[in-house]
Amino acid sequence: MLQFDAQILGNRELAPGWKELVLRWNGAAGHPHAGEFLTLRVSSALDPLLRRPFAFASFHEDPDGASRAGILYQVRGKATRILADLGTGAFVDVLGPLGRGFPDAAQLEAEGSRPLLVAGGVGLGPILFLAAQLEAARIPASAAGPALIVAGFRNSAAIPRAGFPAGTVTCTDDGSSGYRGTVLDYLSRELPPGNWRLMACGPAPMLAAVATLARARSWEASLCAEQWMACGVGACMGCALPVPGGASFLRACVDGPVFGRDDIDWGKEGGGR
Amino acid sequence: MLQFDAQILGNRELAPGWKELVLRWNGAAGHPHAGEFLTLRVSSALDPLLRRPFAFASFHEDPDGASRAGILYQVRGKATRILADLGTGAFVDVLGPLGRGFPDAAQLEAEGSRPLLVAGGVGLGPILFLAAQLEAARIPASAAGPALIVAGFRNSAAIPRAGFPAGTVTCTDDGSSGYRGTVLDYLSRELPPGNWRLMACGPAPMLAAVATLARARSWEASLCAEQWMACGVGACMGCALPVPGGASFLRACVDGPVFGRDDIDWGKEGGGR
Amino acid sequence: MNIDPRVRIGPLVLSNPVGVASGTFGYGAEYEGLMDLGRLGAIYTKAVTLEARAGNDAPRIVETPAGMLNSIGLANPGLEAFVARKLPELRRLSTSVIVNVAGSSEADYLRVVEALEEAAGPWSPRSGAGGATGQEGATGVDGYEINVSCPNVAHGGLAFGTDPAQVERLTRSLRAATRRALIVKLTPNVADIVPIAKAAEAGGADAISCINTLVGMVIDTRTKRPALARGTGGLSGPAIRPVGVACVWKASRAVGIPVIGLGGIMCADDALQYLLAGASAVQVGTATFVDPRAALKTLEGILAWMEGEGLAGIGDIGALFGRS
Amino acid sequence: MNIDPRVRIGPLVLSNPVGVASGTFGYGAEYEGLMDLGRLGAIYTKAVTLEARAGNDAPRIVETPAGMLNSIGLANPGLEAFVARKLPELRRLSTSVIVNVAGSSEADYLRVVEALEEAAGPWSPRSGAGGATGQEGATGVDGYEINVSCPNVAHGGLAFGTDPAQVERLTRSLRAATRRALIVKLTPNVADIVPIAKAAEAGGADAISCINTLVGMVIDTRTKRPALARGTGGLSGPAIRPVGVACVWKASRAVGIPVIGLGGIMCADDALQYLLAGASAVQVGTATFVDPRAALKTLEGILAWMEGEGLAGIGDIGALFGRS
Ligand SMILES: Cc1cc2nc3c(=O)[nH]c(=O)nc-3n(C[C@H](O)[C@H](O)[C@H](O)COP(=O)(O)OP(=O)(O)OC[C@H]3O[C@@H](n4cnc5c(N)ncnc54)[C@H](O)[C@@H]3O)c2cc1C
Ligand SMILES: Cc1cc2nc3c(=O)[nH]c(=O)nc-3n(C[C@H](O)[C@H](O)[C@H](O)COP(=O)(O)OP(=O)(O)OC[C@H]3O[C@@H](n4cnc5c(N)ncnc54)[C@H](O)[C@@H]3O)c2cc1C
Ligand SMILES: Cc1cc2nc3c(=O)[nH]c(=O)nc-3n(C[C@H](O)[C@H](O)[C@H](O)COP(=O)(O)O)c2cc1C
Ligand SMILES: Cc1cc2nc3c(=O)[nH]c(=O)nc-3n(C[C@H](O)[C@H](O)[C@H](O)COP(=O)(O)O)c2cc1C
Ligand code: FES
Ligand code: FES
Repeated sequence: MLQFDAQILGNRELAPGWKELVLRWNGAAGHPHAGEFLTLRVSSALDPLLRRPFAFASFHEDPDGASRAGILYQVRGKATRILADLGTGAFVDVLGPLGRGFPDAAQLEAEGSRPLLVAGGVGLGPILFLAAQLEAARIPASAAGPALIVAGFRNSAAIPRAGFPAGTVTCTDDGSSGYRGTVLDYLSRELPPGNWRLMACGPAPMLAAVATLARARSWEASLCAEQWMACGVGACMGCALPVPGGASFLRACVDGPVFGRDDIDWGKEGGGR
Repeated sequence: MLQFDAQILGNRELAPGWKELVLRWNGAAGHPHAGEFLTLRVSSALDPLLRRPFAFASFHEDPDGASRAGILYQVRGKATRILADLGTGAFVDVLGPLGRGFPDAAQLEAEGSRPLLVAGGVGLGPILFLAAQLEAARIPASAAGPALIVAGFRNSAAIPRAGFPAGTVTCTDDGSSGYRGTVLDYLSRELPPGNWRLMACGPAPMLAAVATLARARSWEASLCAEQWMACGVGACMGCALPVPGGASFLRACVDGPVFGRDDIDWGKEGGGR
Repeated sequence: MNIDPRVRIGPLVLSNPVGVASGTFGYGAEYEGLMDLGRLGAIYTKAVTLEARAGNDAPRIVETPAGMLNSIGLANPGLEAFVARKLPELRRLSTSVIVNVAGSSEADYLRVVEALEEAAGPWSPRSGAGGATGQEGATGVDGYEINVSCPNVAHGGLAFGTDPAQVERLTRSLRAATRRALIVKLTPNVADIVPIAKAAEAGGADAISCINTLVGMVIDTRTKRPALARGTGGLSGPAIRPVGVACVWKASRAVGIPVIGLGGIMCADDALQYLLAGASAVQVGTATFVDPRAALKTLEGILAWMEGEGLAGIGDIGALFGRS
Repeated sequence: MNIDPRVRIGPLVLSNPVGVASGTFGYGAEYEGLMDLGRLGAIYTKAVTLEARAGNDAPRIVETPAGMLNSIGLANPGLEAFVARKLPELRRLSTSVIVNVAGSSEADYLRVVEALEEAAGPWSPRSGAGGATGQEGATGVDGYEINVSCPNVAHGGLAFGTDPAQVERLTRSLRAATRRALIVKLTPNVADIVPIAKAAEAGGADAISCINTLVGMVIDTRTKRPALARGTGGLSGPAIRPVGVACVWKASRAVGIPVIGLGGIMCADDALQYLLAGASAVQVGTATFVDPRAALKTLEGILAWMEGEGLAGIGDIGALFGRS
């Protein structure tokens, strides 16, 4: 984890309200793993005040040693509106990489199961990053079969032009593109049988439903939670997520944001992307 | 007085830290007189919160009926930094014209005295506007002689490329351009004798000194004061300026910002450009 | 769905829940050219005191993060000039006028209210029963907002507002003097607003309004003096909105009379927070400086939100609280 | 000019006036990778309570205009785990550590302080007389900050902090239990901070710190519920800075002991406002979330300003107030 100023290399629209930000900085702050995130201070003004968390959607080390990272983001409120207006060449204050990501390729390999990657809403970025990392580690070639990516959207117009890997199943609520129905409809009705290993990122209700399904089918599952954050480094106890039973809490920023299926009371999460 | 969105036609640098903003809007909000001002909301964020006052430095009605106004401004703090970053085509929320300006050409003509226009700091814009308005009304051709413009700056590098009328006396503290000394040095030591009629805009200490000089020489004087403003329309009583004796106050925004020599206790003003 | 935006405050029916806060709208005339004042739910005037007050030394305002400090010091022309010069103008308005009253002693407040009762004559609602949508029969004064919470005067002001016994006694004596709507305006500068709110209710107030400004200070590190000539001032604007919402939430659960919420309302979403917290009406203050049309935009936004939620009356908003 | 940045708080000499505020810096380790902790004037730990506390339900934080609300609820591992797991880490630090203590009753506070006295052993300053610039002989605890002002717990917390008699009694009993620096942290949620500050002084506190957060609420108009699970929370950040400066200005004129100022400090200019208002030292809280280096930048800015003003000691800053 380091704090540094990064320069904006690109900030293009992928769909209405969806953008891809590409940042570049000198030197290494550590190679992030899918599910890990960074926090941005989008302006030096005092409103909006707090840094905003965004998951890595891509990462490259350039030949000159500089780092290049992408995030996919949705324009939602004050901070993302300001971010959307920033032009190439501008600098933003970055803190990262932060948090614990999805299980790494070695662990998945050892499990021998078939990766099932599920994205909803702003969970798309980290899931695409995970797909790329598994691809790079040749996990699709593992015994149990290639990774399957399932991503849900409202309709075809809301699908960002983000470069989906071949074979990605896109679901739209209205059927205007790909499978007609939610990600959950797809998983519960259409998924070919197999030794699935779930990794999901998306809105809280989706995560809660996915966790329930995973429990019912006895799939291992890693889910990427969201919660309001102040510090992002474990100091403020602000990003608490209740563990089942509710007697204690885990911190989204350092204990997560990726948690096991039974680590968190997903139904009570409150936040969600 | 109207509130409307104006589009930025230009926002060029005139000297380090000095810029000229040109705004355009449809329809007429009233033709402003020199000394009158507008307030701008430079962003929709809540910090900075309040509108910022700026004096008109130019005004034109375009053949298509649109209005075009210029202001000269110095980058000082939060709001002017944001303003300086706005590009051509952006919109800003304008309220204006506001306040009472300098005496108009007819009144000066009737007085038969010779206009002496004095500018310091951000007082430059309204003084150049006044010079242009007198020029247009042919006041320089009045009996007592052409208007004299005296403007003070720190040094030659700090002089904005703002198009000074021929014959303008520029004073610099270090003598790097024009007269070496302050505006006040010039007025008290170098001013040719005459039936002068003072109109000044600048920092509070300059106004206080100019008012004292005017009293000593029995010149009529109109001085443009500055004070922190909240509403700009006379409603909040925030922009109070003490009258001599201190028992009561006048409002910079509606009773001024241009006041007569003896209307205000200039020494106590507090604000100042 | 037909929305009825009216709100009842004691004998008075406001045409809608959005008023403009005392001290931020003068006596109305300043903003007349910029908007249709008749669309405001109410105008709460700048404070009126017995004698004219020049106000505090300058500078009187300074910006703060998402807020501002003011130390106007209740500058106003005084009762006599108010009656002579402002009252006739206020009679002409087709919106409810609530006169904000301040004083240094109980007797001061009482004399202002008594004199206004006499000058304005017995109250009759503007056009139609309890309505406030015409000027027929208007007396210029539709109610009083008793400012026991001004942080910017040396005597009275805040001292009154932090003592429940004084608030109750003052309210009771004013209640005896008027049948117009009587609103007591509370300060957030207390450990607990509940006893003060209850005292106002016990004294016979028709409503309470909260919050007034928080005591604050800015120091100019260049001059090493407070930015305001008087030292401290009152903090207003969006910075204090969470404090106001918390006060309204607490106070509205403690009293049976309406609570009028204010403090940092910039837009409809902010106002809805107050209405959900239990306010019956709201006031827009500092936001008017930032955008003269803020109050009217707030009203439009509230009505649009109610339409979306399928609500018929302002009172239905608070009923939604906690029931999503 | 040689600047001596040290500040004395009772028996303790802080290496410089800028500390990090309780609850915003954990127990130090979280930010260790991002900065040299030894350059901080002090670390005020997250509150320690007798028993472990899970804290309040989620969500616990929400942003507000130029501020944030939190309702962490004093989540902490409790006294025993603090002693076992955190104290050894704190011993290693070369900066002064002030342990923030909270409780639901006077007995709770006392037991925490007594247990820490026993666990940490008799105090000896870190390297050299009263200095805090080495770790030799460090006991891990250089002082206590008594939190009688937390708005986010059902019992104790704020209730203590608004009653001068309780503050004095609590302070006196803790004073008897420790010779370490004893700081009482005050709430701004009172009509007047002066009686509370005096009570802390009378009870034997070495210093007071102010302010803690203001009670506030945000309502999510989409869900119609408070944004925080617990309803209200504590407002912090630049929005409240003017309130903090006013409290410090008043309190520092009322007591003879040092006042430690905090609330909304984002940069050196903000900290200098507190120091000009009469604070002897400051704490940076919410700003650390916004910029982890905020405290260190604040310190650098203060030293640069002092250099420009030709000042030798931190105490000289307050002496400039009002004398421009
Ligand atoms: C670990 C993590 C990773 C994230 N990764 C991404 C990403 O890759 N791409 C992306 O677009 N977004 C991501 N987000 C969400 C992103 O942080 C928010 O969308 C952003 O902070 C919104 O800021 P804003 O000022 O524009 O909106 P605000 O005005 O702050 O909020 C707009 C709306 O979004 C909701 N919201 C905002 N922030 C949060 C939050 N932290 N938790 C729950 N609800 C929130 C609010 O309830 C509100 O309704 C991530 C969040 C977390 C915690
Ligand atoms: C009637 C009037 C006309 C003006 N005309 C012009 C103009 O034509 N060109 C121009 O550049 N500026 C003009 N000003 C000043 C201009 O309003 C301020 O420079 C601007 O508001 C600064 O905003 P900021 O956020 O950038 O700086 P801030 O951060 O608000 O302030 C920066 C510094 O400027 C000082 N300052 C800011 N505003 C005021 C004020 N209103 N009164 C006194 N001191 C202040 C502050 O003390 C501070 O030290 C005028 C002011 C008034 C009242
Ligand atoms: C410049 C100014 C003057 C004020 N004058 C008064 C007043 O005379 N009487 C009063 O009761 N409140 C007065 N107030 C307080 C406001 O009515 C309101 O309670 C406070 O500003 C909080 O609301 P806001 O954040 O929407 O401004 C004044 C506020 C400001 C900013
Ligand atoms: C997330 C968070 C947790 C806090 N926890 C504590 C605490 O445990 N004990 C305490 O005395 N103050 C606590 N505070 C209050 C701060 O120490 C400080 O008094 C307050 O935030 C004002 O300062 P600031 O505006 O610089 O943050 C907490 C504040 C925040 C934001
Ligand atoms: S955001 Fe502070 S602990 Fe997670
Ligand atoms: S700025 Fe409000 S009265 Fe002048």
